[in-house]
Amino acid sequence: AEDLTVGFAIAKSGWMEAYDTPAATAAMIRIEEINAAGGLLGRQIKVVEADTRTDRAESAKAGLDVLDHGAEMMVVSCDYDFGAPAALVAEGEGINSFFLCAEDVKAGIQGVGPNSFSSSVLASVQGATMAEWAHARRNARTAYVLEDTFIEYNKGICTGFNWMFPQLDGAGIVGSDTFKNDDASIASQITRIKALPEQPDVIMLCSVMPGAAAAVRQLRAAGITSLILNGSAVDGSYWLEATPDLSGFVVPVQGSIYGDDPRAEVEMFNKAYEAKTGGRPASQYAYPGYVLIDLWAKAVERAGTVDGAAVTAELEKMQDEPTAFGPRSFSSELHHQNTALMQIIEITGGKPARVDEWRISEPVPLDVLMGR
Amino acid sequence: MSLQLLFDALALGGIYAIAALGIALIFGVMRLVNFAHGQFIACAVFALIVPSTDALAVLGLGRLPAPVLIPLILALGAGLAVAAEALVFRLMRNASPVALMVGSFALGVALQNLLLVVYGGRPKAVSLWAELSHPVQIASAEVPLLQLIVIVTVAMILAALAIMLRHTRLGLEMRAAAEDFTMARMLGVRANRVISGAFALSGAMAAVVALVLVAQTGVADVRMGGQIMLVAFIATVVGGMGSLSGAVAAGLAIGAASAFLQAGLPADARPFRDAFLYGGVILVLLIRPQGLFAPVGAKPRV
Amino acid sequence: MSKLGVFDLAVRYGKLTAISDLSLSVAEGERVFISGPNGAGKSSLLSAIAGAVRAAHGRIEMDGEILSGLGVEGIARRGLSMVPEGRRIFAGLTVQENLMVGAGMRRDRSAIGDDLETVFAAFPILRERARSSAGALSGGQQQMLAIGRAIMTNPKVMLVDEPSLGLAPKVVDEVYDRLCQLQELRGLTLVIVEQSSARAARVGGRMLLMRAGRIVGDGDAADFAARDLLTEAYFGGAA
Amino acid sequence: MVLALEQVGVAFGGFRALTDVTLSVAPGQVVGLIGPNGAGKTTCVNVLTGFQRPTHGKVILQGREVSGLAAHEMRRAGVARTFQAGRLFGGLDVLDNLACTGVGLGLRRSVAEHEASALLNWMGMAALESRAAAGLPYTDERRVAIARALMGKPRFLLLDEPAAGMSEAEAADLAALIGRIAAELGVGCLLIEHNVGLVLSVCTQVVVLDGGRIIEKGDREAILGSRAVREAYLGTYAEAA
Amino acid sequence: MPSQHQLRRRSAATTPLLLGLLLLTFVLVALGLGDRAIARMAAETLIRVTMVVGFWIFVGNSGVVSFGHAAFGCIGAYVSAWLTLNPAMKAALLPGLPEGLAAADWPVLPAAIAGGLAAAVIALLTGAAILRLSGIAASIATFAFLAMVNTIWANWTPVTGGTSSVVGLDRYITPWVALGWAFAAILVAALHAHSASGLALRATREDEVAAAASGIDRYRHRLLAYTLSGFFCGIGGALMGHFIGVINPDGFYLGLTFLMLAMLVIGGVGSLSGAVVGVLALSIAVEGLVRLEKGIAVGATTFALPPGSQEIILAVAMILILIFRPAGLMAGREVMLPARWVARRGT
Ligand SMILES: Nc1ncnc2c1ncn2[C@@H]1O[C@H](COP(=O)(O)OP(=O)(O)OP(=O)(O)O)[C@@H](O)[C@H]1O
Ligand SMILES: Nc1ncnc2c1ncn2[C@@H]1O[C@H](COP(=O)(O)OP(=O)(O)OP(=O)(O)O)[C@@H](O)[C@H]1O
Ligand SMILES: CC(C)C[C@H](N)C(=O)O
Ligand SMILES: [Mg+2]
Ligand SMILES: [Mg+2]
Repeated sequence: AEDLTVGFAIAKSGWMEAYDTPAATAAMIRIEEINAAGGLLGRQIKVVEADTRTDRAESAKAGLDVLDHGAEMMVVSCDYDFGAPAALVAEGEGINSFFLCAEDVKAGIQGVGPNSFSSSVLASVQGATMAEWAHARRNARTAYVLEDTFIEYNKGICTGFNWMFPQLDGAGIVGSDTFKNDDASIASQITRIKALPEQPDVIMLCSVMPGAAAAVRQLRAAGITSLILNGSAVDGSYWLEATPDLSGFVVPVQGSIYGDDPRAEVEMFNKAYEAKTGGRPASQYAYPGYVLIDLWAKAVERAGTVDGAAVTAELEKMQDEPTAFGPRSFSSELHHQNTALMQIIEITGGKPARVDEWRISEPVPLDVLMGR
Repeated sequence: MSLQLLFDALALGGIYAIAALGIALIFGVMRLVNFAHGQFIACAVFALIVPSTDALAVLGLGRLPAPVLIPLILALGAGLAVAAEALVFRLMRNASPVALMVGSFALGVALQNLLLVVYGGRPKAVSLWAELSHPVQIASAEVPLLQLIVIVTVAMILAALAIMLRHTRLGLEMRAAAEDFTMARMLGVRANRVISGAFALSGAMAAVVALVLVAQTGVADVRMGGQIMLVAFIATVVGGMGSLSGAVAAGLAIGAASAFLQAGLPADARPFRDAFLYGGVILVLLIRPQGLFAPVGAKPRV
Repeated sequence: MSKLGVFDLAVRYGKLTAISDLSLSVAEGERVFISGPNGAGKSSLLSAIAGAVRAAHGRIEMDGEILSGLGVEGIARRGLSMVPEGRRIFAGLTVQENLMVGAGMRRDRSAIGDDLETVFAAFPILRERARSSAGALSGGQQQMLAIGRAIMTNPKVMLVDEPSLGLAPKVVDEVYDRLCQLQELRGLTLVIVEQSSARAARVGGRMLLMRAGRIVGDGDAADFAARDLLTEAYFGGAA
Repeated sequence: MVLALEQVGVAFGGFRALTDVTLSVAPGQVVGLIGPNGAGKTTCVNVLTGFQRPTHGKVILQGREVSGLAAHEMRRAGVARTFQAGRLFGGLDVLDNLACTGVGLGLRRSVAEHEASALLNWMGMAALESRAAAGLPYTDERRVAIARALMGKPRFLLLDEPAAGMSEAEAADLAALIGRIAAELGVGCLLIEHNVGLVLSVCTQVVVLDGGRIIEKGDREAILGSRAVREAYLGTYAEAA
Repeated sequence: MPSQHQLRRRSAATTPLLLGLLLLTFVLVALGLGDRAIARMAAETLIRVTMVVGFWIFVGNSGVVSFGHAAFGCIGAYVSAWLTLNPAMKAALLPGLPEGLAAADWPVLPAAIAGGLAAAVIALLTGAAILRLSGIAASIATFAFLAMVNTIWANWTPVTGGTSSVVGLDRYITPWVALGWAFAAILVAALHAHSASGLALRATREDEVAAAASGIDRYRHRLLAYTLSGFFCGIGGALMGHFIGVINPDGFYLGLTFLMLAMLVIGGVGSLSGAVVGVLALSIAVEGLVRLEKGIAVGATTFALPPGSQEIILAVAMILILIFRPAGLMAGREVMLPARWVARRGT
């Protein structure tokens, strides 16, 4: 049969490239697996690519470009802002679109339309996971929230944390502050923390690189020893040099890249990734790429077609659908994970390691996600 | 608390001041607003690590001991700036200030993309002089050692430059060439050499900023330096065109204002910090259009 | 051998020819006035000699050495100094700093102080305003500064473009007195663009008449003033 | 109905550029303003045209105090000037240079151009109409600057060294022009010049400034006869004259 | 017989028509190639023409460099989005919108015009303060204005959506719509340049002091041009929003500011034609390089530039243009019919 075309409208240059390439590589791994096993609906999957150059206008053009090359499903950038223009093009054609790893609730029905999905885990879930886990396992009762206003993802983490933490027994947020990712110094923010009568048990840092690494270094340099929490965005050991011998830093991830994930499939994937690229994944952001192809392919098999609406209907039927990185669910209200089993990675003495896993006790409600 | 805040303000202001000096030096000599200055900073930062697009950064030059590393990076910054002058700006001598500015911007874009190609888009971690991050106690304040060093370094650089410009031959020639290039040459000033000198100094200032930034934040990112460059540019104008000490003072003032706003604004208004800051800039300009520290007679007489 | 030689010079601005086929020789220690109507090319000639304007054609020599290729500063460093049209003082520098810019290339450091005295003696107002910004000086004061600045380079040849422009008559007297004095003292070669033939005659020297980019008259200044050659030069003989 | 300075003083920081200066110009009159370099002549013009606020004293126009008006408002009130440097709008042609003043005074562009054309004709410069202002020879530049100042029939015209750099013959032409402006247009002129011959030939009244103060006022004879003026200003000119 | 000056004025009147023809040809060629990507590029280019011509109205005539015009684009884009977005969506994404805006469900054309008008009003209000300054101080003030708008837009989440994008704008911009607006901008720019106010403004550009001595109230004329130029930048922003379908404060920040400046300077700030030619030249160059980066097939082999080289090549090309033509491609000249053509018609 004729090939089935999947279009990748992703960043192959500019700063998003660092996120998009690993996830796209992971997606390719799953595609190759499927092709090796005989393809999808008996058709081999063919991939066409276009570069968004980390630019919104180019993103829309990239979307059109892959459509012109016959794409029947579209994979778009890892971030909502840079993926949405392309995803909207797909939506206009009635085909499915998947964000590689966007974690803003708008990457789906709310911000694109009924046929758009993201297989990653919402930023708010990451924040809420940190809140509940730190409360339960580290006895955190006081928290300080430090929000980087750079991108919506950061705000999402803080939203989740701010929702969950105060609900917990005896826990309270003792202060909060904001900074900008490219601030040359966050000395004033640190001074404010140090002026607290008592150091907080945890500091919820809602930030991404490079600001997150800079903030951690400055916090520790100022002698603040509280446990620091963040979202998945800072997973990976590549940035740890910034604060030698860092300890007491925790992030939630979908799977561990450090070889210690209790699920064998995760390590199998890491090996496959290494075989394909010559190196292990640098962060957990490869995983959602693999998951999205996996889920979409299943839905296509079940629907027996690649037609957008039919596949969407199948995807929305998925409740705790097993994947290598934990179960995934979609509904007609949310095309994103508002709860997930997350691995907890802690950095101690400059070494990251999986220490625990956690699933929040209650999904983050839609109202909270939508900022209401 | 307030002493602590003073240190915060001085340290941030100090970084802006050195950056502003780098911008003002070239602006003074060539009427060029060098938008590539931010990329000079980024290049000086990336010079510390081995070129590679891997996620994990490997220190190259950055491993050298400080007494070797510092002069080397300063020289690199200076060399880059001098090369930029020779290859781009010297050929644009007759262009208008706007054209020069756009040219410098294009140069910045080229440099940034070159860094992207060579090092990849992912921010990298660079552990430089981690030991400077230890806090020291000064009266009621606990200040990271690095902050102190920044403050002292800025003070020293400024003093040295002020002396250089006011009291040395080269300083005088720089200021003369800044005003009327050909006339200065007609008086025997080796103008190209003077301009190269200004660029070298400016590039070295970019390198100083780079080292301070890396030591402070521990990261290297291709976009770093951009925001600092803009603040420095604003400081140059707010300080008073053509006044180097004005640029420095305004750099300090903007940094300090930013730190004080961050400390003083209510939580809800804090994300809007920069809006207040820039509103203040407009206000200052309206009150003193020629800049806070404009030299006497800077306002052209009729 | 002549101090300054110009051979077959042409200067063009785009399509406009400002000077063509101009040759000229000035002896060491000579005083030469150049006169002629507006746009005759007087300033262009001076600029071309100083290297500030590129010659389209021809050759300029000082002490037998070809100047083109030395660059503006190279020419200045060989002892040729210019007081340009429009003064071009450094408005942001102080008066004293303006004077010192030109002293930078001198070897005889010890004499700089004396020259500064000479300039201040010639133009006392400059001493008075030494520390204030040059941009605030009145037009005439700026003209004095420009001349003083040229003197500070201790030149062997000095080109002066309309020194009396904007100067009070009394100051013009002074300026010429000083220039002549210096010339005697140092054997300076002077080339001066001067519109007033009466003035040139009073000061004395050789006079060149320029019109339309060429030299159309060459003789003693006093003779020019006496005869009506000037009018002829201005109006092309039609008058 | 005059333009006048009353007891005007101007200080720059501690430096007093003008002290107690009182002078006036009437319509149709040509007043000369001479004095050594730095005497304060240009500063007087700046004060009269709103470019410089007096530290003391008043500027009076037609009996009304106008000390606080901005430069463009003074122009609209009928006080025009030229500059020591030409200051034409280099990128525009000559006609547009004049038209600029026309539109500055509130005319429509076509009306302004019409008037500009007529004025250039009156001054015998119609041929220059389409020339770019930047490439003009010096003399023409000065004359265009004067024409530009004459747009919209100002009541007063202040000329700052219009003859600088001109030859005797050209200066004589200029003198004739100034005479016509005063006589035919009824404009009151204030003429700053170092060309004393020119000043004495066209001015009915001459004011001599030195060090920011008026040291002499009067007609040709009074000026040439004054010892103070000779010592402060004229030098050999007095002998030559 | 008309004077040379009059003939030149008459030829100048043909400039907007010729530029319009140039753009029309551009659209016809782009559509004629039958490639959707090129058609989109054409539409985007024409939107930029609208913005850059608007930008030129102020910068070109006043000689004051503005860094603030991207902010007008931002305002135009958001106002149009507020007015046209489906109310249910607004209730969800922008809960802080005032009643009237939240309920608005306007058609696109009036909304775009409203966007332009809103930008013009903001330009008038902010210009009233900023334009008291001149030279580089004014430029910095416009930059500060841009930074303020960006900070406010990125953080006033209930109303602007913050750093996250506002999506779902009607994507109605075709090359023809964009052509219409681009031509409107050119026409208005030309009319303004020929008006009394335009002439007065150019006089202040040449010499502020002499302009004041000519009775010209610099402030008033600058403010008018600033407002007019704010309008077209606002329109351009609105069009951009309805072209991509997604808007975000960062899309109207430094990147756009420098893109507009670069287009203007490369084309030549000195003339309206320069503004138009600059946009066309840079847009076409970018498109060409992007295609080269993707690779073009020559026979059996494909040649492709390495990723990222597109930006570098473009930057180097810009520098070369500035070195060899410091006054831009048009160097201050306008495209116009030769004087003798209009002379024949005129007499
Ligand atoms: N930079 C320039 N660009 C274009 N044309 C110029 C330039 N400088 C001078 N010219 C033209 O060259 C010709 C000669 O000018 P130049 O200044 O040498 O004459 P001049 O004799 O010094 O006149 P003046 O008495 O007015 O000073 C004139 O027609 C003038 O317009
Ligand atoms: N803006 C200013 N700041 C400081 N001093 C000034 C300023 N403007 C003028 N002066 C001083 O005021 C005095 C008078 O200057 P002005 O220009 O009025 O003299 P002038 O009579 O026109 O001289 P000239 O004949 O040389 O043009 C001068 O000493 C000058 O240095
Ligand atoms: C760049 C990443 C941190 C992006 C993030 N996953 C997002 O949703 O924006
Ligand atoms: Mg001359
Ligand atoms: Mg004067």
